[in-house]
Amino acid sequence: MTLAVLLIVLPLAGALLCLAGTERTAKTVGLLAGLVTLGAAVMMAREFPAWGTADFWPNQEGWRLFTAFGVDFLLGTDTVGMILILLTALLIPCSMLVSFGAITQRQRGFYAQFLFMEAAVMLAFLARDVILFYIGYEFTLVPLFLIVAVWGGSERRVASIKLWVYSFVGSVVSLVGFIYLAAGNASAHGGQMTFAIDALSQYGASLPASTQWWLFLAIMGGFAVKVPFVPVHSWLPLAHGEAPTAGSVVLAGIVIKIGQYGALRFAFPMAPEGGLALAPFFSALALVGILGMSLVCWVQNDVKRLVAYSSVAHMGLALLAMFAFNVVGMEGAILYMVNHGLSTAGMFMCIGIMYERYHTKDMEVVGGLMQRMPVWSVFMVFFAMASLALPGLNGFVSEFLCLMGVYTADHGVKTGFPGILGPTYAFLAALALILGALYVLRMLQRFVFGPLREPHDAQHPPGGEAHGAHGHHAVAHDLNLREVAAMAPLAIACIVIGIWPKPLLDTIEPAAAKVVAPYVELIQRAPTAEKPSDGLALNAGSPLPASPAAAGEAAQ
Amino acid sequence: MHAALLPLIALATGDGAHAADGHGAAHAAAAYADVGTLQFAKATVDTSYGWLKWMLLAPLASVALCGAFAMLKVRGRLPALFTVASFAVAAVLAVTVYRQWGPTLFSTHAPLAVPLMDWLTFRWGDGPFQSFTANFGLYLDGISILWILFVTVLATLIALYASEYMESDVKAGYARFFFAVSLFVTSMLILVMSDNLVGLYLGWEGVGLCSYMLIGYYASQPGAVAASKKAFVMNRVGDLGLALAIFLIWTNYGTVQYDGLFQAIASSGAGTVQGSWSKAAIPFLLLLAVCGKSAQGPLFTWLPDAMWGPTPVSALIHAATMVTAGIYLLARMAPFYTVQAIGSEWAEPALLTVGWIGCATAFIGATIACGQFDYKRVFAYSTISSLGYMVMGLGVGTAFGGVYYVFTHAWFKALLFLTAGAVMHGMAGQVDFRRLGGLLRVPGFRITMLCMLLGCLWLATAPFSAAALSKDIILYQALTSDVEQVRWMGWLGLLTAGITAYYAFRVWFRLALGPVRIEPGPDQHHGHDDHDHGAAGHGHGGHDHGSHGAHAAHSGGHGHDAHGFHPHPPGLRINFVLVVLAVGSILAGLPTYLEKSEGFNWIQRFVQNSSAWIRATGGPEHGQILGRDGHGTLFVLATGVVVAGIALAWVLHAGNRALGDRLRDSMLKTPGLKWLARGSEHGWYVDAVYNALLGVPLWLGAQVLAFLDRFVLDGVVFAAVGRLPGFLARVFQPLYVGTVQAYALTMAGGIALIFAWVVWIWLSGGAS
Amino acid sequence: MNPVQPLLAAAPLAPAMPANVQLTLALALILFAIGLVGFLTRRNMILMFLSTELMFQAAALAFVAFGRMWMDLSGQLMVIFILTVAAAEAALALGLVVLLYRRKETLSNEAWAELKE
Amino acid sequence: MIPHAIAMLPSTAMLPSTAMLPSPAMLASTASLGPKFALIVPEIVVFAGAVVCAVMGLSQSRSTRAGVPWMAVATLVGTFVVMLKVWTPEAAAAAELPMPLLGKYVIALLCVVGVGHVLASAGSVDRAIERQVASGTGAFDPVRVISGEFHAFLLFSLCGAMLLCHATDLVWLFLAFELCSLPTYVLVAIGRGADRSMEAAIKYFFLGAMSTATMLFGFALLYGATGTLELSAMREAFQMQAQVGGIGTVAIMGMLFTVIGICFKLAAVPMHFYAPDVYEGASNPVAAFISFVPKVQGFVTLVLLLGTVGWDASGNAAIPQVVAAVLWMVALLTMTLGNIGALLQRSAKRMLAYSSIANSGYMLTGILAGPAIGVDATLLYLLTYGVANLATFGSLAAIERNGHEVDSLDDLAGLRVRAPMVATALAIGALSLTGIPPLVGFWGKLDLFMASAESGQRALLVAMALNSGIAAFYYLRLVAGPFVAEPTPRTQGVAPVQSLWPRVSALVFAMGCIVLPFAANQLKQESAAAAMNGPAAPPAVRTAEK
Repeated sequence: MTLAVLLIVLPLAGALLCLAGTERTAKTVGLLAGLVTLGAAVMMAREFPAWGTADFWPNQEGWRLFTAFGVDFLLGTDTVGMILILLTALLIPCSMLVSFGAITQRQRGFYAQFLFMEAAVMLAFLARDVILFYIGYEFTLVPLFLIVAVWGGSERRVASIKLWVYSFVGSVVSLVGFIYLAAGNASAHGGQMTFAIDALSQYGASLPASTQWWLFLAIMGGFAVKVPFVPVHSWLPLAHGEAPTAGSVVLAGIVIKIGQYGALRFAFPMAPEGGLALAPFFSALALVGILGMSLVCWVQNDVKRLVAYSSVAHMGLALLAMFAFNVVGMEGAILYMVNHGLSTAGMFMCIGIMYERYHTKDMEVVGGLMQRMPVWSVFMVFFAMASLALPGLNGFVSEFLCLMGVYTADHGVKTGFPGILGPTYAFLAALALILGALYVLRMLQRFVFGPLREPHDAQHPPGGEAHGAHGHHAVAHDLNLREVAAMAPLAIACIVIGIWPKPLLDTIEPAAAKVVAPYVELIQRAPTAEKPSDGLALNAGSPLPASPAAAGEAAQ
Repeated sequence: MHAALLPLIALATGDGAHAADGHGAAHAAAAYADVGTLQFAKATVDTSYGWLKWMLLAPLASVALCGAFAMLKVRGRLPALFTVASFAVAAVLAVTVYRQWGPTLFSTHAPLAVPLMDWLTFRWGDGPFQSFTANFGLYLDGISILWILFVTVLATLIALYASEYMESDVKAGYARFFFAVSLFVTSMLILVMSDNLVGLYLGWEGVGLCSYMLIGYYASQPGAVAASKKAFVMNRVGDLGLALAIFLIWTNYGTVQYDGLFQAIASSGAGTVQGSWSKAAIPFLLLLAVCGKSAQGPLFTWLPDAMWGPTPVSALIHAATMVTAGIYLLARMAPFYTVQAIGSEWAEPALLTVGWIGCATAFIGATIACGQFDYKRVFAYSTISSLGYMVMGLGVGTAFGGVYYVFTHAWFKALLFLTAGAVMHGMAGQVDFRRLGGLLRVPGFRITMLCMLLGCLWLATAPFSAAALSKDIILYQALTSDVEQVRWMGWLGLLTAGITAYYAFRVWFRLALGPVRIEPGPDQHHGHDDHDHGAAGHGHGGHDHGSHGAHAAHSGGHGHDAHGFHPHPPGLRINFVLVVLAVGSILAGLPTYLEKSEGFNWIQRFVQNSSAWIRATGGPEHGQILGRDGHGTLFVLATGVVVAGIALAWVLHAGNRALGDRLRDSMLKTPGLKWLARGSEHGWYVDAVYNALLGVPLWLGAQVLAFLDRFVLDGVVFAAVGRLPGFLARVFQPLYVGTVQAYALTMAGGIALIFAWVVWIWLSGGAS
Repeated sequence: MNPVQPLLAAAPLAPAMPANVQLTLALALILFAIGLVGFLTRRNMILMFLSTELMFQAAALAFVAFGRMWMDLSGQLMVIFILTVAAAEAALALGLVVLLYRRKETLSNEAWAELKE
Repeated sequence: MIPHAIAMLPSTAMLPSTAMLPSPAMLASTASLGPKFALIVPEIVVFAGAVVCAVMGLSQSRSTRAGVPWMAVATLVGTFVVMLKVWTPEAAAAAELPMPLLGKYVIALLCVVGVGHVLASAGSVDRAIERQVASGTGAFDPVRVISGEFHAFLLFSLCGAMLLCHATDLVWLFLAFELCSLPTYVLVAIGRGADRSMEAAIKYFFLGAMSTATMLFGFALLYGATGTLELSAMREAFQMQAQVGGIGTVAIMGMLFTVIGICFKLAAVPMHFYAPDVYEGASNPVAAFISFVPKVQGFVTLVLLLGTVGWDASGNAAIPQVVAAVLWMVALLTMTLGNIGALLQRSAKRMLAYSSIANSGYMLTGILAGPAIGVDATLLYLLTYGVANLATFGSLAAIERNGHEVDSLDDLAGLRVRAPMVATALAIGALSLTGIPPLVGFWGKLDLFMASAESGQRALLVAMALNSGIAAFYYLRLVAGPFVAEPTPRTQGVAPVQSLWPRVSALVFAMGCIVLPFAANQLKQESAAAAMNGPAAPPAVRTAEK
């Protein structure tokens, strides 16, 4: 067995071990399994020969279990997937570590669910076959549902059901698209049923535009639920609000990334003409998400809901950048997955740690925590700033690239970036810079700074049995070493990516270019090129000397 | 005396030296923004200056150490030590690079470029516009070197001051404070030294963050936190402008690196320049950024609130350095305010807008400052006003004037704030000058008050002061302009100078003269123990920490002497810094008087060897104001308004305070004038207007959206969709009656329906 | 696929269906209808069962008629099996009815309507 | 099957003057009995086993009576083994069955799942009286003991379903159909011995009789339209008719009556109304049985008849449009009404009854997709449904509340505390029914989706997807109840039943949901082979071989 298989098998084995062990050992076993998987992921990353290319590795033929269905058990991933695998492998142990204190009931199940989820996510990222991906993608729902439903807050019932139904319907809609595509492919190739991503992408791109329109709508529509896109986002705030800390971390850091990954890996390559035709529609939705949800964040008092809504806004920007159909935007969007995963996960960890001490997420009730938990405040402010896209931290790099991608996607000939978005979209999206500052700072203002406010009856949480066992605290203590250990890796990653994103950027560029390529070709092939959306052309016509760019290059 | 001055001023307005390029007095108004051929020296890449990275790394090391101290809750003065030391290292390095590269710069005009590390760089094609590069690299031309010189030196001094000032916080936020200050200096240095716009943006937002952290330093005070948020958000508005400007610059010129960018502008300016909206928008967006960072125009209201921060922060960030970043940006991006860069139809409006924004801000800031009773806020508004002057300087076409004023202003405003801080420090945070008086005679405060006098003189642009020398360049440039609008700016600026003199001395007269009056403050700005020097061993024997409670009682407003309040005068470090700054303020005027090289004085040469030096808009060497010799007239006028302002202040606030108070009372009672006093006191209600026009509607809109999202979209639409199956099920539910007959009936009915349908198919199929 | 269109031509009944066969078939249809209506209207379980028997016999009659039409014995053959099965069903039905009657002392099927939505 | 000689007798005279007559050669193609007998050996084994069970059940010896279920299990195992021996492709070809390998698949399926059914009912039949006998408070009474009959009828019903696959004519089809049906009525009646099961039985029986009559009337019309009872001859007649001028009205009416009659067995709209009541009234093991075996029965019948009516060996679906349209509408309504009906239920069994209706709807889409594409998907889905359904119902059968059957969903709250293994099995079964990958239900659904897509049934594909979404909601109750909800006072009395075997059955089949995907290829190949129409076709598997 090689690393790719190990990445799936190790967490599975860990989960079974957790279940087989006792309540006492569960957390240790879980953490160890998570760490071992992380080790395997790191080893795979070190062996990964495809860094900086758009190739897949290891293309390992696993068990030939489902060939009769046209499903190849082919495992392999490219740089994007590899990065996400690393992110997953990092976040899972961190989220477990942060739950040690919070989860006192049904620990075996809890840690096992995380490992089940990890296995499924790994499968999704490693799959080179649509159905194989779908297996992982869909299976994440079960542990996620249980995590929210069993260890969640007071409204966990509604939250978990919503999570379940929305995600299920969404993914089934995607599946319909895939199957339709595969069936068409099979009949076009003499009944050879296959779900191989490459084959389907090739076939999908050859379909008539109207068919592609529907295909894209189906596939992307399904993933849009997961991303989540306005208006199918409403499961997320609730799910985040009610999930236990680690659940929120994983949800924000990994699960919703699968949605974007799906868009990148499936929706975009499989129906390029559809994507192009639907880009205005989805872009408009993304803008509504960015601006509307930022505003909604502003008036939230439940801090977890706030961060959840901010996720919707952030992912909207990432998706918008994907619809810019250029390398810069696509790189930004890909990097956004990682960065949003890190910073939002960090914020959820902070909030969760706070919740563990106060059993409330209401900014009206608790606040000014800097005086009580200074170290915690440092992390909170740090992750908030990362999510605000403060330059020097990771969020900036991706947000900048995304905005730039959107900005330059105006069919200007100079950049070689055809596209249908352009400055208007970029300007509107960039308003999120201000709105983001508004809501994040309002959160910090109430929550971290200001006079200390603590709930009176923190000992009696409303959240039910999950937290009841040891709610007694005289004075909330600051972070302990374990909690710092859980968050520090994320913080370090935030800084490193912020300061030195070059390796990442270099390595995802070919993958991004590969996704974009069919769109570029399509737009350039179109005889009547679309006008820029706002009707204002850059002075593309004005002859520009080649020297400025040359001079720019020389200066480095 | 008048005659003796003339040459000095004439020389000081030496932007005109470039007038040889053929831009004489006869310029038509349209040529106001036309600079003819643009030329920039290419930067020299010299990696042997790699050690310059230590300028960034030294404060960064201090950031790391202070951060570690803060996290580990180390208590002690080590953070201050590291910070001061690291700043000193940076200052030494700044001086070193000036000494090493300065001669080359001044002789070859070539900026120094030092690539450090890759940051954001990628390419997706081989053509122009198919790559993007924004790396960590240094770009040192005149203005960067000037900026790093005064930033590092002032930062060192102010950190030293703060090490004493913040002593009472050793147990609380000392490390955090120095963490933020170190981070600030790092960011500021990145801002001014970066070789590209994205790097500048990094520093730009970095200083914004530090400003945020330091304004909100007293985090338990809701006001401080709100002020910090306001500062950040308003800065973000400006940042948005900068970000968009960067995109526009890249899409138009293909690079965001200064060197390549300036070359691209220069070469595009060679031919006929076509304007386009995307080029024309650049200067306006940049101006938006400037407005945010330098508290100009519509975005000025954050700066007064920023005074919630500790006073050294006000001095360093909100007076001397950070707020001048906007001026730096304007100077750095000065080429974008030319016809050559953005086309003839938009260049002049852009430049005029800059001028008017600056001029109006200077005036409004000054008028508000007149109505304040909090001396720190007076200085804050004076900063806004001074920054307005600087922006106006760039707007009217004298980058040298603007930059020179930045330089002089940095010294005397830092001095003013630090003296204010010393007073607050001694008076338990009392910031209302009506509750203090005669401090000149209070033991230990003499140096402070004398330094403040110097600062106020400089602020008032007393004749021969460094400030006057630099401000007069701006006024001269404006008043002798060919453009009528610009001349109006000049007149308004002159009026502002008079108002400035009035309010500066209003403060000093109230504080320093008159009967000794000391009401210790409620200490509200300073958390719990800013003044609590008992712990620091300043002879407060009995008080110690308990004094906090005692002072809390003072906030009731009476009985302030019941416990025998002793103002504690500043100590050695504070006084030392004050004196150094005072000396610096005086010396800042020296370049005007001292040797010139090739007709340029020391400061001028910095500007000359930078991207700010793009136009020879110095106006005529011997321009005319009101039909007379420009220099002489300006001197008379400027001196006149300053003296008038000081005199008015003397009458109302030193000679006959009762009169001043009566005047104010009567103004408040007169319906026609009431708004004047009130409006001035409340900053012309700009905040309230913003709140009403933007804040409240936006908040309401957000509430509506949240409602829609949660209760309409989720609660109605999706709930409806979600309930649809259940609803359908209920429709069919009555069919399940439970008896055999009923089921048989429904089955038979179903069969009948099927057959009916089949018949219908047949019939319709037959029909078609 | 649209299931409605296009539609295969509705061929007419076999044209040479002898008159006696037609009559017999009509009788079978009537029997079937009577059985169905009886099943729907009767409350007595035994009568209901008899109605289903009527429906069975209608089918049997149709088999006979068609067998005659085709001059094919397999129709008659089928009838024999139908009768057999009907007998088995009758046994089952009567057993059930007896069992039910013992429980509730009534033959009305409406006594058995506890299970419903 | 019709004796050769008799069939030949009148064929020379009195033919109608139309061109639509079966040629003597067709009628003569009837196979000789030998090969057919060779193939029904498995059924003979089942039948014999049933008889033995019936006799054993009346034994005085308690241990002998206790051996009845094991006898049934042994019978089914034996049948399976015998089937493997007997059903060689050559033998199947010799028997000239319409679908030569269908029987192999169906018998294997019924044997395996049947064992599960038997085990799931272990301990519940005759429980009260056996307890009395064991404790000495009651004496053995042959009238009161039903274990023998129960298992015998169970085996008879299975036998009928198996025999269906051998049908070459309508007589055989009818008899096997009834052999499968009639015992199930008895099972419902005796399985629980309560009023509710009586009521369920009466509903099931009367409505079943009515629908059987309907189907029979359809048979008569089919016979009338073709003049033969032989399926192969009938097919040729139809093909000829289609070439000449279209299939006649009588034939189409016959098909419709037949399909509607079969719909009852499938619990498909509009014949589905009985299902919730009957399942609720029947005991849990019986409900499991009647939610599965009649489906097999119905689908096998449907496949055979549709093959007769229009499908040809090359897999072209040529069933008359009207019939296709009716089936299309039935499929759509069945899955929709089934799923939405389940939403409102508080009774687990009623909910699963609606789920069973919905699943029939799904499977009908496979039928609609045609023989080459869809029938194998339907057959595969039957298997996946059978396994998951048994895991679910078996779990319900494996627990009791204060000695009574568990029915309400409320009783499942916190089941993981009371019976962790059963809770796990229940959850896995429900998730498999939901179609969560990689459980076996997912593969069944995937195959159906693929069949719909390949045959161009886009509307059905979308409807199926949306219905899966609705279904996901109510199946979730079977996961959330045991695993998320906390035990309530009501669930105090919930405990596993005394007998170990229902638990084992549930757990084994739940494991099957997990393990079977590992054999997905084989299952798919077997179902594809079983769906092959006509003796000559090689077992082609339309897959991508890499």
